[in-house]
Amino acid sequence: MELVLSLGIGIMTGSGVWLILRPRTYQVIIGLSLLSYAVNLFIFGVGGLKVNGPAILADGTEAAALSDPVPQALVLTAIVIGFATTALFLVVLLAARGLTGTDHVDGREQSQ
Amino acid sequence: MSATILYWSLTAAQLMLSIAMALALLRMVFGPRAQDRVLGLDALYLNSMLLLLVFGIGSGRTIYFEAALIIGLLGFVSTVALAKFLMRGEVIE
Amino acid sequence: MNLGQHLIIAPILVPLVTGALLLLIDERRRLQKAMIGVASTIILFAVAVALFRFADSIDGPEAARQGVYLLGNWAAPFGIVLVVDRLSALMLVLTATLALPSLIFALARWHTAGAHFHSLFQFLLMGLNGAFLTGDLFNLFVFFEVLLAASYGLLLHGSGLLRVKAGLHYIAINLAAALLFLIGVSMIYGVTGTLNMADLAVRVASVEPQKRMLLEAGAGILGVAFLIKAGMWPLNFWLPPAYTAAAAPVAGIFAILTKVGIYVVLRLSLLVFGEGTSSSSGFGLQVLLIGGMATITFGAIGVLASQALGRLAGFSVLVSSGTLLMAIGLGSGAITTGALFYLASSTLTISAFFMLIELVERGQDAGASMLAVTMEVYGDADEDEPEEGGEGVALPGTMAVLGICFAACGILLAGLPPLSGFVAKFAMLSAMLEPAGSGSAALVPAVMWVVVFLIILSGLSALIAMTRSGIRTFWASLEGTKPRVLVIEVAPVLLLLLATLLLTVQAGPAMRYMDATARALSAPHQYIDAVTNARQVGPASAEVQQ
Amino acid sequence: MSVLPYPLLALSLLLMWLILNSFSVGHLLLGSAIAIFASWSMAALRPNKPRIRRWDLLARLLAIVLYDIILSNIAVVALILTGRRPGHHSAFLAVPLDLKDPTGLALLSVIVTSTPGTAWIEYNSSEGTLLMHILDVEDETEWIDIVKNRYERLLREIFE
Amino acid sequence: MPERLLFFLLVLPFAGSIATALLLRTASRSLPAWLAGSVALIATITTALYYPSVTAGKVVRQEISWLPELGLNFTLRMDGFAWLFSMLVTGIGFLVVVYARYYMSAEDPIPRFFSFLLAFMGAMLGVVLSGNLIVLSIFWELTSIFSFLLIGYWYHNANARDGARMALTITGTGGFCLLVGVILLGHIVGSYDLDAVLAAGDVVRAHPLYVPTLILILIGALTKSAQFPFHFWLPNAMAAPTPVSAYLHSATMVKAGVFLLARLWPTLSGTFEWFWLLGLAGITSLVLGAYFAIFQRDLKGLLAYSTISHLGLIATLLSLGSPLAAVAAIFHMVNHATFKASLFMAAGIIDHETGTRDMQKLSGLYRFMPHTATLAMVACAAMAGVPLLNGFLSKEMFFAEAVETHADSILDRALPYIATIYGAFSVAYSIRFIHTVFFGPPPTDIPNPHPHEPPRWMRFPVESLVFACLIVGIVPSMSIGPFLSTAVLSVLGTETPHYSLAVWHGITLPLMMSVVAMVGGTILYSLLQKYLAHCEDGPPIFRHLRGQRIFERILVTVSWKWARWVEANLGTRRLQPQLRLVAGFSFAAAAIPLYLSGFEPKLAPLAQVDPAFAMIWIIGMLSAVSAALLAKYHRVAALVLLGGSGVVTCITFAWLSAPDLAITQLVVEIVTTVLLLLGLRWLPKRVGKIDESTMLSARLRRLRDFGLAVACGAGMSILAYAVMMQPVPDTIANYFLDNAYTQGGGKNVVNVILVDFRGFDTMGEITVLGIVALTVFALLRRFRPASESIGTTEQQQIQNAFDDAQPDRKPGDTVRDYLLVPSVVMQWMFPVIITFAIYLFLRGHDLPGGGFAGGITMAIAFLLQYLGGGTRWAEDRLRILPLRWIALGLLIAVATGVGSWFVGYPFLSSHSQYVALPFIGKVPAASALLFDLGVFSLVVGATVLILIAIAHQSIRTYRIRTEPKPEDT
Amino acid sequence: MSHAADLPLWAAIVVSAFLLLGAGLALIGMIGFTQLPTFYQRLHAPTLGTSWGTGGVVMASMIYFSVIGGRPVFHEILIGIFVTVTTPVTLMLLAQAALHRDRAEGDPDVPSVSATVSPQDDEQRLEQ
Ligand code: NA
Ligand code: NA
Repeated sequence: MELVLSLGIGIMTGSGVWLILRPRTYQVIIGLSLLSYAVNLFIFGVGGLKVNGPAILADGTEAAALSDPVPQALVLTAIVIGFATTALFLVVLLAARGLTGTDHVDGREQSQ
Repeated sequence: MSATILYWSLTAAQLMLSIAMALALLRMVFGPRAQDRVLGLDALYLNSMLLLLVFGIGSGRTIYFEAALIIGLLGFVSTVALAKFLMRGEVIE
Repeated sequence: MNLGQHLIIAPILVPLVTGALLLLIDERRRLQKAMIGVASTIILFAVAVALFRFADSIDGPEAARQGVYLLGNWAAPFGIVLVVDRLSALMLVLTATLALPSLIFALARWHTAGAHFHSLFQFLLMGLNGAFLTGDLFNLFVFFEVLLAASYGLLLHGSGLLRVKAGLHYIAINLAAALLFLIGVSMIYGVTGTLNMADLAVRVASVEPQKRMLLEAGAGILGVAFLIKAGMWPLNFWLPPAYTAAAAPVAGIFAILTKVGIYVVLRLSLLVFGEGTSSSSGFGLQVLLIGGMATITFGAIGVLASQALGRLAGFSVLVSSGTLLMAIGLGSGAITTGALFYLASSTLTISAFFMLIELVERGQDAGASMLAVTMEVYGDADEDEPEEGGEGVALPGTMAVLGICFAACGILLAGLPPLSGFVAKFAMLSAMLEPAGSGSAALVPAVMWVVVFLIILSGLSALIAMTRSGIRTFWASLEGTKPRVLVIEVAPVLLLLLATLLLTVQAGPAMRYMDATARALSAPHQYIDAVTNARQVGPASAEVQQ
Repeated sequence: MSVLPYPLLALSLLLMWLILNSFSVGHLLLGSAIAIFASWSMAALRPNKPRIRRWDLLARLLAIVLYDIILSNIAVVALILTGRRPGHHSAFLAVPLDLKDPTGLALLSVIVTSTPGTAWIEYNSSEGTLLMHILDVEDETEWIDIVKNRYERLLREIFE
Repeated sequence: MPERLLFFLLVLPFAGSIATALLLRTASRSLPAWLAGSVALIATITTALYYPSVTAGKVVRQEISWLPELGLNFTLRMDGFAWLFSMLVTGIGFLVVVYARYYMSAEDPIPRFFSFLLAFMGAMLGVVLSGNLIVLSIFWELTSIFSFLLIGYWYHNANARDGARMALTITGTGGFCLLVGVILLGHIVGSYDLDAVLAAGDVVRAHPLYVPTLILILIGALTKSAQFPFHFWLPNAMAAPTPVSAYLHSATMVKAGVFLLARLWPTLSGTFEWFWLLGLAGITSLVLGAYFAIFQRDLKGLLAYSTISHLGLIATLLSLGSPLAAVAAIFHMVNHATFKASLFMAAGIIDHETGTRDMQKLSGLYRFMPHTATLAMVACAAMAGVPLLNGFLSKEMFFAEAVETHADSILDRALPYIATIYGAFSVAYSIRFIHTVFFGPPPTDIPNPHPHEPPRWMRFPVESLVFACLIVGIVPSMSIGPFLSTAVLSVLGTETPHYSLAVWHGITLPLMMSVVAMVGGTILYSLLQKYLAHCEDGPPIFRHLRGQRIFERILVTVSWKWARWVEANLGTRRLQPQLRLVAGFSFAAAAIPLYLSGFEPKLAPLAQVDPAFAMIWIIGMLSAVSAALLAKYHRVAALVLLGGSGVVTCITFAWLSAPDLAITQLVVEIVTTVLLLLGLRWLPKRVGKIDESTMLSARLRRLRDFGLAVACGAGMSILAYAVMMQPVPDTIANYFLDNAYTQGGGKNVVNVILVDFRGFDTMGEITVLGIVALTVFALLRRFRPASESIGTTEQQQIQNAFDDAQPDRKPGDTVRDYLLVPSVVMQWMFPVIITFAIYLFLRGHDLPGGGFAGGITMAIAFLLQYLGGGTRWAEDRLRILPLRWIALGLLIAVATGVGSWFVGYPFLSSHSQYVALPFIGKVPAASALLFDLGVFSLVVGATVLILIAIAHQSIRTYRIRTEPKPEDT
Repeated sequence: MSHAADLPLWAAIVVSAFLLLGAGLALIGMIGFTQLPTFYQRLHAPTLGTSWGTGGVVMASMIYFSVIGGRPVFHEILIGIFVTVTTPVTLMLLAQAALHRDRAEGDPDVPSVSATVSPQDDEQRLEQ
């Protein structure tokens, strides 16, 4: 499990990093989104992986059987903030596109 | 005995559904047209919903149900938006 | 628990409630909004001063515990704590001191240049205050995001090509930094199992070696996130364009933003990796030192190379950051004392300077102000045009007052006497050149010479650049019209400069405070004790009745 | 605005609430309140209010459709696994519809779509034609007949 | 005299300065002058009153505590030397004020002039009176600043601006060095107090830091005193009004340097380094200054170079390390001040009367202004060192010291010859001054052809000073004697040598040198006379080697060209390199600690890998990679694939027992997809591939980025794996698991953390969302799409055209038909989704869900109506006030938190209990639920606001810009 | 699978059958989705999953939890209802979008106006 997940996180990170280094704003926003998936999974993984464990304290569940709730709470916060910032970045890139006439991240086409 | 039967059928179902998802992904990646990709995503959503349900059976817990229900109830929204974008070039007019 | 103890959380709640209430008021009722915003900021200032006085009176563990606020009445390290100590109180006061003039400045015209200025401004204050107060690593992330989100909004306030272009870069880089922050925090949690900074400091000591490297890797990533915010070279190229593009009052309050990064670096490096705490002690100091050197060099060069005043100010921010990073990197209490004084002084200066620039450039002829971002907004009639009215009367002696303010800014930036910039520089240099106490025969290490040289060099570059721009602005422009400047625009600048004057005159008490702050930072046991032993209220806050 | 603008809807929502939560008096009350609130929100949209005339036919339609779905599932599975039988092909099919009621049309679309092998492509309101796509056709008229007589007739009886 | 008055003496000029500045609007020329004059006079008198104290050998001190921790107190200290200088500063200051009253023209802003002048006087007094080295350096820099303002007084003149700037740059830099130097000195001594420093000479000279200290202090002093190689600012400072030159460049500012050297003479002098460093600079200045002075065309230029030379003389004397030389140096400081100030004033009068200072134009002025001419001649003679004038006395003392052997070396042995040559040069330029200006035919080519004597009171200062030259020159011991003695004693103390101030010492070697110099100088002048009448400005050999030009060029090169180059090459304004750096740094930040600790990732057996999970992740990886590859040309595809990654993330969360995350990720996923689609409409069409891959540089860039991406990805994998595989520490989570139900009143621990244990995070988080919504809203209010994005999309145009062409259709029918059936379903889903949203919200505390997921779901319900019916249709029916939702959400959350205050608990303390209601049974009533309601409300408001704000752009009408787009630079 | 052992054999068999049916249909649908040559044919493939594919898994889940819990559990039915109701929306929107895109590109294989019936087998045309 850990191996698969960490590989997946790595691939998502790599793809995200590749994208945020691209010149088009749209590529960057896709890259940032991929990166936030990767980071959310990473945070989540930090608490250790529990397959098929209980998620809720029910009568008779051992508290220790639950997966670490702290990273989950952190991921939830991170998801919300990630959503907010994605929205913001989108709008700013739209505004930049409108004002500069291009979707290049620097607001102009690179000559080289 | 029933545990074994269930175990194998669940495993098989999970595997089948995950292969189904992979096949849906192929259309998402290779298209060839945008509509194929969108349809692929819709199918991916559906299959993952089924996978979640299967998973719920496997875990004996109902907590996966909500996630599945959300896909069933809301999953179509993004597909609708994508389709409308393909059709009209604009999502909300 | 009496109401006075809730004062600790007031710097967060007051702007939050104000910001929310302002949303309920129609955009067209500008005066009402402005009044509420100003009132809130004044209250904030008063609260900050009260907390500052409290922090200044902390003399032992019992008093220190009084400065800890257990949110939700959950004991540390489980709940989130807010901590008022000398450092956080200093930052609160600094924030409030910047906020009030910036806000007043904005009332002249800028607050109408876009929607929801006042709410965004209050939220920015909330984020800043929260970041300074919180004693929890993840909560710090949240407040970072609050202040960044508000800063995005304020940076883009007034829109326009340059702002949006700069904003795009600013946001992209800060989003990347936020991701790094998350990675770093989660790794630290994964290794130590805690998010509370004081608890973290305790637990770091007992982390076994094979985990320690992960801890350090996490701290390294976290450090990158902070250093991006602090503006360390080469992670700081976004900063000058962003600060230049921001509206003047926004840039005025932005002067504190990089200091948040500095604050966190200072706080965490001394708390978690302080001397003798663990085998990781002193982690990253070299990076800070070298990075600080590079930053101050780059900043100084940028200052020299700046044609437009706005960019000059932007690079001055980098100089300030570089100086502080370098000082922190040297890891000496006495230098930290000077650095804290410098932090206060340079922040006030840069804030005043950013606002002054707008006033000065207003009087420039069109050719000169092609560089001024503000023109981009003015020259471009749109629906949310800042109101240009008959109110802008050319006051008698306007140029003289602006000139004096400009000179004062130049003097402060260059670290020339007699203002606080000099005192700060003197305090730092004196500590740097005194490796083994006054009067000893010890030599000054080579690295100190480099540091001293760079500080002098940065002052020199500021001197050259400020003279050049000052001459061009005040002396060489013959046909420049008299800028139409309102009293509420000059007053904030004067207020900030007066604050530096106060800092100069009261250098003794101020330096004593900084010294106590630096001491407390380098011996964090009191902070740790205060947080871990802070008392909950009552037997337990909530009971489940089955 | 009446207190209960869409009683059937409110009832369904209450049912949904009770299915989602366990049945209890508390949930009955809470669910009723929520259902009423939600049906108010529906009223705000001012949708075309469908009038169902023949409840009995609705049940019959459901039975027919479920049966058809099973059959067509098998047919499509067979098609995918074994390939197309000779003489069969897939095709677009235009069906002139007499049904005009949007809710009825919606229901028809659900039926057509839920039945594997038939796809609802395009409805032209000015001409009243429905363009369908059939996966496996031997004779087009057979399909037009199914749609017109098996589904549309019932639907018209239910809604019009 | 009371010690307090020292502070008064210092503050007085500054107060006067402010008072004068406040006269800004006055029309009167005299009022500011009267004010300034009175201030200067009172200061002079006050200083004079200290004479009894200092002559008694007392050191008057006043100390005000300032920064005692750092040894920085505001200490003022007056001894004989300081007194003598204070008298010069205040006395000559007074004379300059009187002079300036007549010199300045009516058009000049008079109050500003006097204000700056008084401020400068205060700063200079500060230098002289400082009893603390740091305070001294403070006033030192102040003199630089005010000198800048004074030199640049006529700022409409480019020369004035450049001269002012150069002076400030050079002396300011020197000041920085001085500061470091005195800090070092203070640390060697253990105190910045002047008395302590003066007493610690032996310690200082033996200290390993002596040399750096000395060099730094010397740089400070030499820049200030315009000594080689820092001399060139002074001639350029001649653009200042002449009263300024008379004051700053003869008596005060430039004297500060040698003053400091004399002041620290007991501490620093007498070493090999002192002699060589200071001596070389002094002797070079001495000779070169005199040489350059000969060839100046500008009267003030001549005087400026002469000043450099005379200050070189003083520096040379100080460098010798002999007490007698120090006496001579101090004596010459005073003498130079008097004759040079009077000469500047005379030059000013000439300039004032004739309109020029060019000696090639001036001629025969004696007949127009005999009185002034006489005064100038006497002062010139003093400058040349003619007997019976004060300059002669100190020059003779210098010659005597030059002959003596101090530190045996080439320099020391050459000194007599150098001194004689210097003497000859000074005679030559003095004669030139007198001869060309006052004798010969009447001038023909001057702007003001009718010069005459200046007003009576304009001559008065010159007369006073020239009178002083004469008195000192004739009866030195009766005039300057006691004062000099007091000053010398205070500097040298017990080292004070016996010296004689007699005019006649018999026929001595120095006298012979003087004679040689006189004769040589006269011959030199007569030889050069013809040449000088027509030559270009500047000395023959060095004409093209002008310090000013070199300085300017260096300044421009370093501070402009290089700086811009460096900034452009070490910095960037492009985003990609910056993100590259961020990625690289993050990688290094994690990799280096791991590498240094010898990290080796250990792989666990692969057996436990669930094939289905692996398959899911193959999907996840494939979609991520494909999204990365397709994002440029196939935006929709990339979005779809991003959705694929999102689905895999959700499944993973669910699989790993985190249903809350799965739910939240799902709803966010949906909204994000719609959001990005809303944005896609405004992006430019990407038609045809830009074939950049063929270019080698582009390919290399991509390769580098690929490498970076692989490194970051691999690094992240390794980190993730390492963190996941390590044993779980004793975390705070255990506390939450143990107490969530008993104390937090909820079974869903994650939710209890979110709304209770760490509710404060959530409050911040929703604030972020609210802020972003506001920002989006504000930014989009001023949104202007690119011109090609305005109007309907391509698809809409085609479909509308089709409808248009059909007889039975009208435009818009296609879309109406398109949505006819779907919108029915979408409408019926509206109440269903709302119900579901409330369900998610209410169950959150005990089961997966919560305010956030519920809020987004609610927002999706609204969104769906916009999708199905369009903006106008939806807003016709639904009046959503998102700002209200946001504000209320925040206020509810805060109010919940504040509520606990009233029961005596801190903010956000939760209160939960199960309330028993009739018929219903136990109902959970946690305050956290109320808090979550705030979250719900805000999330609905913010999400809707963001989506709707973007959607609204489609129905807005835009003013299409006709003007050309602003070009980027 | 904490409670799987408590399940009666008949229930295990029924649940397994429904599971395999649902998952199998979904898989076959996806196989068709990748194999079928035109978009309009591929459009049919996912409906296997949305109809009885979903139905099978939902049935399996309901039976399983009802038997395990000893009380009727049928909230999964909601999933079935929602999927059934929403699938037509996505499919028809997507199909029509594809149709218009094809028309706009002048694809001769799609009917140009809805009234025009194209009786020709589009597969055959594809081979031409
Ligand atoms: Na179908
Ligand atoms: Na669907």
